[in-house]
Amino acid sequence: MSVLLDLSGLTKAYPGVIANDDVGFDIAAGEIHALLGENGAGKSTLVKMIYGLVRPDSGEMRLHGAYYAPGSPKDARAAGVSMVFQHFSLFDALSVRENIALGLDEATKPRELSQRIRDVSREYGLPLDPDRLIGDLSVGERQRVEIVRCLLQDPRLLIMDEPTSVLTPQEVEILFNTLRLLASRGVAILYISHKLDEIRVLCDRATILRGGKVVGTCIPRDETPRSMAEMMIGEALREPKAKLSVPGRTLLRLNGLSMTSDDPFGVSLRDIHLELHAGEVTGIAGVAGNGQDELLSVLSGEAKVAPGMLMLDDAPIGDKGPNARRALGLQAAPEERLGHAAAPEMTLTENTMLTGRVRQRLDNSGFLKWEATANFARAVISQFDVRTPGVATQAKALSGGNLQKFVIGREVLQKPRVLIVNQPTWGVDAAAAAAIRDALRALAEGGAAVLVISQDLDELMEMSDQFAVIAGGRLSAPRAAGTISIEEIGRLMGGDTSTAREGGTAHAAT
Amino acid sequence: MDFSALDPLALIVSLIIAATPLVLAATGELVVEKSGVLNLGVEGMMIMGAVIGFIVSVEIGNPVLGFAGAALASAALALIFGFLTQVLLSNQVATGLALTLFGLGLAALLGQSYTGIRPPSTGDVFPEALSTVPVIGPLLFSYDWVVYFALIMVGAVWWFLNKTRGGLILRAVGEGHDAAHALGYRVVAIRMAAIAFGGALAGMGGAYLSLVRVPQWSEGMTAGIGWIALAIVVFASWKPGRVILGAWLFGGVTILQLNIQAANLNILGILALALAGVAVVMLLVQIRSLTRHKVIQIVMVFSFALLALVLALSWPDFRLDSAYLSMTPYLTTIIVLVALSGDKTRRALNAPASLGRVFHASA
Amino acid sequence: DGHDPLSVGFIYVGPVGDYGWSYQHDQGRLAVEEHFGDAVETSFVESVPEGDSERVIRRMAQEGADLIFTTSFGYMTPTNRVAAQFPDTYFEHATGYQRADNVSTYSGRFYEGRTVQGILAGHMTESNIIGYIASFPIPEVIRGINAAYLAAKEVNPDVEFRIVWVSTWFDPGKEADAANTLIEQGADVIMQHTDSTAPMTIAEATWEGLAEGETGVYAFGQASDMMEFGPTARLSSIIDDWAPYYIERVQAALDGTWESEDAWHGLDEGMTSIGAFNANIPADVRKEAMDAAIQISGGTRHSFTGPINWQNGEVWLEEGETADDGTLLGMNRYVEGIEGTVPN
Amino acid sequence: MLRLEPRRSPSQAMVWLTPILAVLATMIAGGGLFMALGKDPVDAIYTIFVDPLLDPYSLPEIFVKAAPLILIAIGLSYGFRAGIWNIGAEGQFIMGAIAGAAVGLAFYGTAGVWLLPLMALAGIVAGYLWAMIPALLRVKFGTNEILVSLMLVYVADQFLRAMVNGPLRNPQGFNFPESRLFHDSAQLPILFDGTRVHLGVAIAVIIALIAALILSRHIIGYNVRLMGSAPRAAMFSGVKPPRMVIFCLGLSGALAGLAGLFEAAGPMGQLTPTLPQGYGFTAIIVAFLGRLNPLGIIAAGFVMALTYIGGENAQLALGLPKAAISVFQGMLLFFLLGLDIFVRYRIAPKRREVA
Ligand SMILES: Nc1ncnc2c1ncn2[C@@H]1O[C@H](COP(=O)(O)OP(=O)(O)OP(=O)(O)O)[C@@H](O)[C@H]1O
Ligand SMILES: Nc1ncnc2c1ncn2[C@@H]1O[C@H](COP(=O)(O)OP(=O)(O)OP(=O)(O)O)[C@@H](O)[C@H]1O
Ligand SMILES: [Mg+2]
Ligand SMILES: [Mg+2]
Repeated sequence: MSVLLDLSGLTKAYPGVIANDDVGFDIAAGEIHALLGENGAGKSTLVKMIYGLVRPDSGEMRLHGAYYAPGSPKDARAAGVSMVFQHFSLFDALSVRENIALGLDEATKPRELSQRIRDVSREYGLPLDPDRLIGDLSVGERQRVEIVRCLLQDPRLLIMDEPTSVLTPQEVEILFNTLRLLASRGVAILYISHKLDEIRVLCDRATILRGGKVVGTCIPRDETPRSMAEMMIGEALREPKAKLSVPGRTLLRLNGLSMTSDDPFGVSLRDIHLELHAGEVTGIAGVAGNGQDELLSVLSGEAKVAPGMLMLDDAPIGDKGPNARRALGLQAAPEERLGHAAAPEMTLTENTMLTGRVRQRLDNSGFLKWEATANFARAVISQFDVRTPGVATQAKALSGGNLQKFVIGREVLQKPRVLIVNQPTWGVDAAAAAAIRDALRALAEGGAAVLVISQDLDELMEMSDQFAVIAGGRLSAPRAAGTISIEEIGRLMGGDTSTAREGGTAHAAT
Repeated sequence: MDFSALDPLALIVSLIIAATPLVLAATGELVVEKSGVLNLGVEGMMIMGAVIGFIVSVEIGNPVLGFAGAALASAALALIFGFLTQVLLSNQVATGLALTLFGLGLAALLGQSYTGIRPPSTGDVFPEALSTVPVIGPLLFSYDWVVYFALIMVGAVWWFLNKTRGGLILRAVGEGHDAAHALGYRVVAIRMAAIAFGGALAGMGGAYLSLVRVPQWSEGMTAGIGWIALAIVVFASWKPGRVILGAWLFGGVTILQLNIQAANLNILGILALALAGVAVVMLLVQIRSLTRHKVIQIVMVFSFALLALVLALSWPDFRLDSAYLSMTPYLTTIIVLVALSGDKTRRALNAPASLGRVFHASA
Repeated sequence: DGHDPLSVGFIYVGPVGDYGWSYQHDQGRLAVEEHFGDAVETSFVESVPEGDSERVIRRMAQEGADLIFTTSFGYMTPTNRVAAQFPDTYFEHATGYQRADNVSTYSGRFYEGRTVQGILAGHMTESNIIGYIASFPIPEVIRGINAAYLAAKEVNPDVEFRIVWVSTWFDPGKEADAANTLIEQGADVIMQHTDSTAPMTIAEATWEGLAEGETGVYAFGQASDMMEFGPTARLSSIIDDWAPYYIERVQAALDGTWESEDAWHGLDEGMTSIGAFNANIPADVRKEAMDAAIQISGGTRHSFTGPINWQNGEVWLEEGETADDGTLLGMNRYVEGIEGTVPN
Repeated sequence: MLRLEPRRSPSQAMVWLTPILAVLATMIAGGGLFMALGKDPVDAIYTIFVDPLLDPYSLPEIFVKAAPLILIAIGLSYGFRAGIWNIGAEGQFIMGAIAGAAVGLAFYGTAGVWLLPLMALAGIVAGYLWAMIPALLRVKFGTNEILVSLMLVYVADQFLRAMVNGPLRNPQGFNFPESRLFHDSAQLPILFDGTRVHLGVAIAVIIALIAALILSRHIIGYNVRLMGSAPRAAMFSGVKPPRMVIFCLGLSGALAGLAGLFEAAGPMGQLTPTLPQGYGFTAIIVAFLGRLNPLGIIAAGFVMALTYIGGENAQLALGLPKAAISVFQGMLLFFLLGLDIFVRYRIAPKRREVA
């Protein structure tokens, strides 16, 4: 295979961090090349340089042997480089066609473009309706839009930075087939993911980054996920603790929970039944955007429902706010760390006040006890190994994994009786993820009921005692862990999604 | 009641003229907001246009150049706002307010020696013969060029936003600046252009006041009209066509209020008419998405109209202090804002998602 | 001690360039400078918000002004407050009614001019509809409406007044809208009791492009002459001429004969004067109006001479009776024949 | 070329330095303006910024002028922090003045010590209720509070005219549109003889201090800050946005109403149609000048008042047009807003990079 892109000596520094340090490797035409590394290793920075969004401080790129230095994404696209982003690249209120048109550099008549979208998307098995609004699409469909947008540019190099969320296993299969088809036509693919299993299945070669430096390359097929993870973090992984389930009495009961979403692009929850038991971890799987956020906000008290729809210790709490629930021992940690679970511009002490006031008695008839709060924050930092200069640090200055440890630790240390967490290890690297899972299991073992909402099936399989799938705002009947196959889960995640979305009430009968 | 003193034709003609500054300024602001920027300095840009348009017209003797000068000057003023908010990332609300204060002061300073001068007149476009054709003459052919320009501008903005690639990019920038940036669009440059365009149209709206509608220069002559333009953008739920509707409604209420006084009419009767009109507009606007809730709303407005009519008939001598009549345009604006903001979904779909948010390319 | 020039201060509510109220007061100030030369020294502050005037008046007194003219009704209370603290300074407050040992009040009998305007308007209107742009329903404005109406009615029994209250003294935009509205409703003569030149400009615009023999809308200058704003449309004007009074009072202060008084001067004393007549006015009308002005200033005619009934039919003045100043100063309703109600 | 680089944490030095830099920059730019107008720039700047501080008559006036600005800005700052934009404080100020005056006039001639507190209460309640209109409309219908509160300024202004021309008109005032002068018991006590510094000035400063305490030490202040900094996190913490809207608009309305009553019962001593002088709008600027921080607002209120008093002196002494003072104030704001960026960002030489 001929070398398509050759990188050498790429360096990029940000204030206080060298994001990429003398990075060099090459990608061949028709190759699917993985880029691995823990959070903050510099993967996104590297591909942004290739795509012309960021200029390297030094170093050189060659495309087909020619000197390549894109000044903007336009230049990159002109040179045949396309990219599917990790975050932010679709516009909810615009149609599929408009979104795709924005990613193309030449103006095309709307009608022609719609036709091309239909053609290309069918050719690659990713059917799309050009006239629908992005906001109305499922996560999987959104990703199709991103990919089709790239395909329409006839790329020679396709960069995929950490597809935002897991797809259903079936959708992953479709995606992989598409990528393989592309590769067989000579397109090079640079694929970034934290899902080491998938990398093993898909990729021909992998380059591993740590602290901005290339620390190795490997052939994924010849490695185990564990060996790759250890290369990434540079040390041995700990073994997960064995499960030790002591099922207890029902603490929280969801009783036909329903809620209509205000947001035009939101998901309504429909008739959810679930019981959380003391000493148990309950896992809820599902493709992002199927009601997870709404479920968390109903359970945390941000959104209210009829009192009887939620029973804590057999007392109705559906109409109680977050603080009343915290007083009763029901705590929650949302998915979005910055801006939801924590206020980015506030210090860790202030962020401790965010959820800790009621249960830790951090106020005196409304007047805040900042000293006590700081002490509690210090306890969280030390017990959860949060790496930060101190409690006066702003939340946004913490790395993602460290902030996540802080957020989880803040709830766990308050000794909740019921804890709800959404995506506890999203975007968090292996070591930190393991620590968080351990803490949650330990909490359950101490007699609390823990509900983990996640898109990471492996994580749920590893942690849960009982297990359910959310799709289109409905929850499947919970099953004991180990009594359900991956295929079945995939069907629940995918099948119900489409029927519930399009069929509406036709399938509502229970 | 005797409505014969009210000539509907004359009313419509004068409301169209009264609404022209609003149409211009609101259309400009709509483009600015579509790009994701909230510029509350419309009032300041309008008064700047009023004074510069006036000065240029008087000094050069050509009102067309006056309008051009107004557009340039207000665009320049808008770019101060643009520089502060887009480059120095200042708060848009505060900066917009500062712009208004600054514009009012600067205009007063520049206009000091221009009070009490007559500007050259901006003539009508069509020949006299055409504008005296019964009914359609005054209605269609009796205006100066700016009136037509304003309406054409609304059409052009609609076409630009919905039918061109440039418009798509502008909307994308307003929808999600980070995504637009990631795709390689120059968010700040695009927004600066939108801000300058909004300033130019606001300036022309201001110049229309000092060159056509009043016509003379005096300090503070915009008297709050810039704020109404902002309200109209919300009223229009960011759709150009509805800007015209909103501006005409406001202009209509303003003109009607004066006519009621001059013709010595009972305000209650007018209220009845107005409410009936509102109900009809609500019905028309929402005809395709009528729900029970909306039908109840419309029926309620209708019943208020009836109530007002009954009161008017039983209390024919009822007259209000002129101060209360002077409130009506503002109260109407509030009522209309409320009526339109009730529809959350529509608002959420049309309101630019990045409106007023600070963008900094952190790549 | 006779060597220091007398320091005279003026406080204006609008900009001196308003070509209306404040402009005319400033003309009075300039006349004082002209007349007394080095014997006086004048200063002024323009655009002083009424609500914030106390400080400015006080500051002026502190700076050593010997005589201060405060030229808006809203300055009444502040003027009296400051006057109480500066007993050695003389104060003159325009249009108010509150006096003290060192505070005089002065105002013009502008309604006398309205009578002359009414005669002209009554004759010149063809539609018999006269539009009146009124500011606030205070006695002065209502007096003007009544005086103009009575005079117009006398020369033209078919005449009808359309009145728009704009709730402002100075808002060209609103005044222009009001003028347009009145014109649309058929008025062909516009009178105004607001200060901007906008209505005059609007009236003048109606003359543009008219065929031979056609006439546009007429208007009257208010406070100042406004000739240049309506060379064709302007019939005449009421000019507030403060110069004679200001010179008289400055002289009294110089002589040490200044005493608190209440001056309400009209055509006779020259505080109110009538601007030149439009050339379109026929000779007999011109003479009739001129005669009225002369009779009023000679004291042989009064703008309010009976029989006059109030709007509700109640008798106010019997045949031959003339109005007393007390009623005039508190006037708050229309006379018979005017439609509509005074808004309050 | 230079580019902006985010700081790791806001610079405390810059928080203090940028206002000073802004004032200096305004002096330079304003000096240029005054020079263009043919005035001696140094003289003009001195007259505006220094003279009033040295003059025993101007100094107390600064306090009188600053009091309503501070009082209103304090209320606004809570809302602005929480992302709730009350632009209509002027209207609430007017309504407070009307209601307070109405109470004072209703008990005309009564010499009870309870009268002033009652008037203050009326002012507070009226301002609060007037602010409840945009608040409830926003909560119930999602109507934009910026526009509604602003429209209500014009409505309140006309209402004031209707009141002084109707029910509250001085019966002995020859129908002129003004109320009568308040009875002594309805006028605010003067703190220092021979000045106009009234009790309201002290109350304004005390309220600002309380506001500072609440903002940093009380759950209400914490919630306000949280709401402004991260609205979703605030909801997660238990803050209810509708209540926040009502609280913030209500607070700013109540304080503006109180300021209105202070103005009527203090320096004015009566209700006139010219009572509103734009304090409600100027206070918005004061709130930002003070960086939405109560202590900063006290300082900003005095600086703003200084430019007004100094501006008047400059008019009188140097014949500087009033409009020039407004331009000068506009510049001050631009510089403050613009330089604010250095609190969170610093200038770095531009690397070869696309923005
Ligand atoms: N905006 C910022 N301001 C200050 N420091 C920052 C900022 N962003 C990152 N840092 C610092 O840079 C370092 C790297 O951050 P990064 O988010 O990449 O962490 P990481 O190595 O991925 O950790 P984790 O695995 O926990 O996510 C951290 O020490 C963090 O404190
Ligand atoms: N714009 C920026 N300003 C400052 N620091 C940055 C910026 N972008 C990235 N960094 C820092 O550069 C380092 C590498 O970040 P990058 O986003 O490339 O990591 P990554 O490997 O993609 O991590 P993840 O797996 O979390 O996506 C991190 O320490 C990050 O904090
Ligand atoms: Mg990270
Ligand atoms: Mg990344």
